[in-house]
Amino acid sequence: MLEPGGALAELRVGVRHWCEAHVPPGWRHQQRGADHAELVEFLRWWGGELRCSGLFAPHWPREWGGGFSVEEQVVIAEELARGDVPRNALFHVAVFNVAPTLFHNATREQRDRFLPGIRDGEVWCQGYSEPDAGSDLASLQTRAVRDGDRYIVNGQKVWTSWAREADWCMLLVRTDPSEAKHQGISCLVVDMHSPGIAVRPIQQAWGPADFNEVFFDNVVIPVENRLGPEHGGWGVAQGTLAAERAISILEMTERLRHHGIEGAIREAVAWRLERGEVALDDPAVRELLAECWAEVHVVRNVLNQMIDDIILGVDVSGSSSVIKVLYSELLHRMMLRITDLRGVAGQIDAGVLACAGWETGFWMNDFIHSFGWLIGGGTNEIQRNVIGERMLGLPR
Amino acid sequence: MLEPGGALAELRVGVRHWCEAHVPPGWRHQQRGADHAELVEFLRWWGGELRCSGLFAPHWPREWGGGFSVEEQVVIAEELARGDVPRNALFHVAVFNVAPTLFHNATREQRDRFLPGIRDGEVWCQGYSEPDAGSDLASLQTRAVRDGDRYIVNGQKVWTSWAREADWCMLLVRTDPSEAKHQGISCLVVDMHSPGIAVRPIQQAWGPADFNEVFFDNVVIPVENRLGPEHGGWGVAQGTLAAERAISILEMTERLRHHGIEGAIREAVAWRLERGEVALDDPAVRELLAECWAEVHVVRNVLNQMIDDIILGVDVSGSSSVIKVLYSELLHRMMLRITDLRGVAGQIDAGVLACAGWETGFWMNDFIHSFGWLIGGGTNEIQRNVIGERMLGLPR
Amino acid sequence: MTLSSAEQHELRSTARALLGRASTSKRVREVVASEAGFDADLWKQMVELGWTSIHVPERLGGAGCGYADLAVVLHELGRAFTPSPFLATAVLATGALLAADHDEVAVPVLAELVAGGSLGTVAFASVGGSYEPAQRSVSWSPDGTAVQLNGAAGYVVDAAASDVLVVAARAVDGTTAVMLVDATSAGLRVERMQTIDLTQRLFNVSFDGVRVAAEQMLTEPGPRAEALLDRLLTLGVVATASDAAGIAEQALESTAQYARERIQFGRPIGSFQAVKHHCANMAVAVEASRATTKAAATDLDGEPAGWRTTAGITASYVGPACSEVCALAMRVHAGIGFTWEHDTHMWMKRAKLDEVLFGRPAWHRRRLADDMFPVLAAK
Amino acid sequence: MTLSSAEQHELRSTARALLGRASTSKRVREVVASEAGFDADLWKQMVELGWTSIHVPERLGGAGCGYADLAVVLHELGRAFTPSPFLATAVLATGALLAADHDEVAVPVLAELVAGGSLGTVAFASVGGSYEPAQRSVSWSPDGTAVQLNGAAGYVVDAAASDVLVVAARAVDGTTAVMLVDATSAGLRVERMQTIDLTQRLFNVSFDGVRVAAEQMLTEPGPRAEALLDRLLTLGVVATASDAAGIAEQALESTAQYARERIQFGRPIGSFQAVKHHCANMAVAVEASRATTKAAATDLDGEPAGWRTTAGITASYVGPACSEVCALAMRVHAGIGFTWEHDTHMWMKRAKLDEVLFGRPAWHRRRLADDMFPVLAAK
Repeated sequence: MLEPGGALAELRVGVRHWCEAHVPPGWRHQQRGADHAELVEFLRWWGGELRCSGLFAPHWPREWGGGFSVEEQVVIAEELARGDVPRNALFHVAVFNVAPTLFHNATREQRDRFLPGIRDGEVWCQGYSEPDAGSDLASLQTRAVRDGDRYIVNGQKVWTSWAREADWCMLLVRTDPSEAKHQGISCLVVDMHSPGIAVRPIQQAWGPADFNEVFFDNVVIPVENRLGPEHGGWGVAQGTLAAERAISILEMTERLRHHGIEGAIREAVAWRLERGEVALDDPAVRELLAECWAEVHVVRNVLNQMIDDIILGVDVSGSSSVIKVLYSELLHRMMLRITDLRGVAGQIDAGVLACAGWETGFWMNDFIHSFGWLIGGGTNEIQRNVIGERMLGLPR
Repeated sequence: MLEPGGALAELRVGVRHWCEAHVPPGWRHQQRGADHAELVEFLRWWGGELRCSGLFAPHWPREWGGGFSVEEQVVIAEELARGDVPRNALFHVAVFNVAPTLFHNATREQRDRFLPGIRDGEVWCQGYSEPDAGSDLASLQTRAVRDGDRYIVNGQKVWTSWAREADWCMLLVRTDPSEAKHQGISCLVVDMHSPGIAVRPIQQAWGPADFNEVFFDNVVIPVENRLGPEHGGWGVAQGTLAAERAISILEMTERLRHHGIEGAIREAVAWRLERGEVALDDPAVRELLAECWAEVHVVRNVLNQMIDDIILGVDVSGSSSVIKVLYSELLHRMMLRITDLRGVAGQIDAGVLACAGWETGFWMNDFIHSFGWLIGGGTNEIQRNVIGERMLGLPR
Repeated sequence: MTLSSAEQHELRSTARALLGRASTSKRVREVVASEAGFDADLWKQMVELGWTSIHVPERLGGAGCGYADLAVVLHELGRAFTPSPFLATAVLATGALLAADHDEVAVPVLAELVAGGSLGTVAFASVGGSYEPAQRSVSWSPDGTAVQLNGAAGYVVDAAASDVLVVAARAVDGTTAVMLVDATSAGLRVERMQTIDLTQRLFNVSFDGVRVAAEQMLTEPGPRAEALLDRLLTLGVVATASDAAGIAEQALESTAQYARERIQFGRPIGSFQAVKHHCANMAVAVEASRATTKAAATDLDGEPAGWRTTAGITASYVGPACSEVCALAMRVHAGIGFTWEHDTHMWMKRAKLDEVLFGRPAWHRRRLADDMFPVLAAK
Repeated sequence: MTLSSAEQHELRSTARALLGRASTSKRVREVVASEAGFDADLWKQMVELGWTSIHVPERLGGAGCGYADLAVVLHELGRAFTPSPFLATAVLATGALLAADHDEVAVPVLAELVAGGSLGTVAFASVGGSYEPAQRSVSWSPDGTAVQLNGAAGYVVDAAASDVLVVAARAVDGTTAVMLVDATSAGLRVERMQTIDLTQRLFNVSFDGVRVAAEQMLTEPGPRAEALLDRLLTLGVVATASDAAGIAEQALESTAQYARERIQFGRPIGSFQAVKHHCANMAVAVEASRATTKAAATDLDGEPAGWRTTAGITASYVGPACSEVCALAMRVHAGIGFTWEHDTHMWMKRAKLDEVLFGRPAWHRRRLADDMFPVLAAK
């Protein structure tokens, strides 16, 4: 069990040793082409491994089993990426999105009710987007009508990751349709085993089917499951904090470095161009790969700056959109360029590997997957509006 | 004197011979670094050469000394580009913008009054943009007040090419400020020697000072100098026709091919990269230059399609924005990439050559010059609006 | 005689109507899951409409039109992302036989292909997907009065469905030969290479001492055989470019429609300049791709001298431009475009395969440089 | 001891205030037209404020801070596109002397430079602008107890204003030497290379049998001399990147302000998404360039092992990104930005020179590949 508060160098060695001992060799190979059930089973098992290590939720407060400082979280993220761990995808929403919301917007009772479950391996999903409320999330129409000490919920959510596996859902609903659109929203915790919930999987363009549509038909939710004030759910939903987001992208950036671009450089020793040249010996290929490698460091530099600011207590909320655009566009461009470099050989189906990041070495698939990052979490078009309006003071 | 109506192949040979006999060898070298007065003198001389050849205004009607078919105009444009003629920059507005407006929107008397002058070497300028009416041209404020059989004009124009040299100006003014902005505009022909006109040159970012601000202080213009109906000037100003625009861009595209990209390929035999490699031998450089060369052909293909459509009588007005965006963005990207290829050697001032196109071989300067094409004639942002709204039916 | 523009227009309308009925998204998804991988009924109709013989001379039973006309069909097949043996049979195999010097072997097979009696393809990429002569990985050697083939070719379109294969092979001394091989020949094995694009099927074809009669050669081994393969490569490039231009055109239309209809923030998203400009950029790329593939197909009906250049220009621009159109379609469709149910990914995947099937754009640029720079630098 | 962030903030404020007064657009345009090409009064104030000695150890009369602090000044000089001998004297020449092994030659000159008593520069590019050792075009050979220099160096910053030059030369056997040369030495000639950027001056420096005393060597010829030049190249890259980041930051702020104020179609143009997104893209590039130059300058205060990599990463990204920021500034400013009177072109031209002065990004990528790929491929 790794503990916070020691020397950073020791923590680094500790995480490194833990990875060496626990990351199953060959997991990338074994999980390639796995179906949804196999994927879920593997992610459950892997989440369990992480829970035993102290690395499941290092950013949580000490009393909840975390307590690692931001510097320590950086070291952990670096070493997990370096150690090529599977992504903790099944529990990501619970650990990185729900828990921070609970820490900041829930009552003590709510925390005591929900956090132990997360710590013990309950799966959460997030019911935010709707078919007609995507980029314009605040126009959501799923309705919760107050009926004494409970809400009756009707409506539909979409793009809900892991809804089939989820025990709980953090749900945004409209409680007051008469208010301006950001005002009449509340945030509820829904037991996914409640009657009236139907889940339909959506297969993604790149293969996996971890997205879902979720239908709510007179679902009953006790009022005590509301997070934050009634009609005050919009602020609650902005829960994920800059620090967690920065660490999260940092881990992805380090994965992109170790297994993405450096993986490509290692593989390119064996790739041949049309005239039989070793790809890695070709000047144009060298320029391309070196440029990508340099740009991963650029993203990391921006993250370092954000983390320095977080440690100093500077507000970095403006940088969240910047890092999202920067990382996602680099990821996308890199996947495209390496796919193109592979030519027709890169068009052969190598089998989807859904429990890694965007660095599965199946570049064409990673390229399609990368659109998820251009689009999800607020399209880059919306992010650019945010940058223009909030950072640069441009009029709406 | 070249005449229309013969075989295309003979016309091609004729133009080629004419170029060989009349284009002064070494004009690029001699005119490099020329000041404004030298430039104007050279362009006046060159315009005279063209006037004697029948190549000054091949697209005009036969009765006015033109009469070349669209196919013949293509051959002429190709051969002029191939023959490396100086650009007929000083007379371009008169020949390509004013004359078509006169043919389509002027009375017989007005044509008889103004066209002979153009044919004899009078210079025209175009008073359209204003400091507060650039992209939003229709918001122009220069005011013409009707006073019997004359207008009294007050206001200011900007980005007016060759205003200092101009004998005449085709001017857009507001005659009815009470109307919606596109409605109250009239188009007047102004004698640039009239009292009350002041011209101040504006130097461009890339060097030359052929732009001007023009100030009108109670300038008197006879009513018979109005083109088209009173308050009906907006339609008149859209005078340049798709065919002339297509031929004009075709000539520039051919120049870009012969003297731009093919010039770069010829020069790159002598360029050395950092390790002493001949640039043209380097795989990355070869890919880059071949890509540019291919793309010039792509622009040409689109032009050929437009010209086929024009000959068939198909409306190509939608394609004007497409070709403008395509050509200007290619030009810009090509100039940038070759500038970058030249490294620090490309940052040395080689002397501005203002009477060529964007293919002076002084890449860094051509790069800066190329912004003029991204911006002028309606910024590419405005062009993309037009494409979205008019071609694709997207809402405003 | 190529078709007049009115006739081309009619061909296009016919094709669009047929494929609009018979190659819907739903149908394509069924067909790609089937064993055959294409719709035999639809193929029959295509043959009956004469699409397979548009470019075949009248003396050989064709319509005697040109590649410019054939490209109209290819464009429409791209629009509907139709799985069909058209590329392999009508463009590649038929193209090889039309370019053959030895009529006695070519003509009977050609008649079969044109009539829909059999399917064909061409195996001329190396196992690594290269079209460079030196990389060819099928070898031929004399074996009595016949020749023997050994080795393998990669990325062969629709090989499993083909009755005949045109095979490019290389002798020990480097001499290239192109010959017609029966798909049932002993020692010939066909193995699926599963691609991301579900609508086109590629195969590895291996030759283990396959015996082919010497008279099955389509032309004399050596430079004429190389010229024939060069021509085939250009055909492949122009065909996939036409297909990609069709995909891109359809992606543009669908995306513009979505942008007109999809409401966010109380307005159609197409009224937002970011979306509008994505669509405008798509329109520019589509116009340029259409004009370029049309010019390229027209070149194929002209002098052979310029074909390599045509291939280079087309491959350098069209594939990347059409893929970028599909990428913009994905951005504009956002969430919905990221689902398997929507067609956006089908467009994208087919366009990406089209882009590289007959050589990477980067490789074509290098070829273009090799061919043209000595000429241009000397001007 | 590098400065605390509060101290850095103060240094930045002081610099911005001074340059805001003394390096206005109007003043810069006057100064670049003057013979000196920089403002001697301003330079004096810069020296008095201690900017030239920020990174010089206290034992040598400096402040004993680091390159991370010096980069603050460079960033501000970029913002104001100030013409000044800072890059040549305080970064390059001082950097060379600080890295010298032979204190007896370096220290007295260093004291002069730091105190503003003289100006210096480094001549280490080939006449063609290459920093590759094999391309060096100044040769050295023993000449009694002295050495003799022949040949020329290109693209030497501020050579005409310099009193001393650090010169890199190559012996017939390839051995590199780095030595201090008096600008008044017989046989040394300085010739202006007129750049498009008006704010920085470059020169060709030729050596016609210039004699230099052997003790003027800054270090032993050979690997140590090469290491010193490698260090200088990294200094140059990081300094020009800091300058470019400053330009880009200023271009972003000015452009955003223009977009807030300029009205077209009845609205500030910044409310149009096309303009807003241009500005947002500028902001992303500025953040990334700032973070990267800061990281690079901090690296310079650490272990030398990583400097080449630092140079590669910085040069690969920052120059092109900042030039693109200036290009977007030009697009948003449109007509007004295309005039000589407006500063947009001044930003662009200086950023473009910064981008390539110490090697093309493409060359740095190749160096990075040469250094790193063997290591990475073996991991």
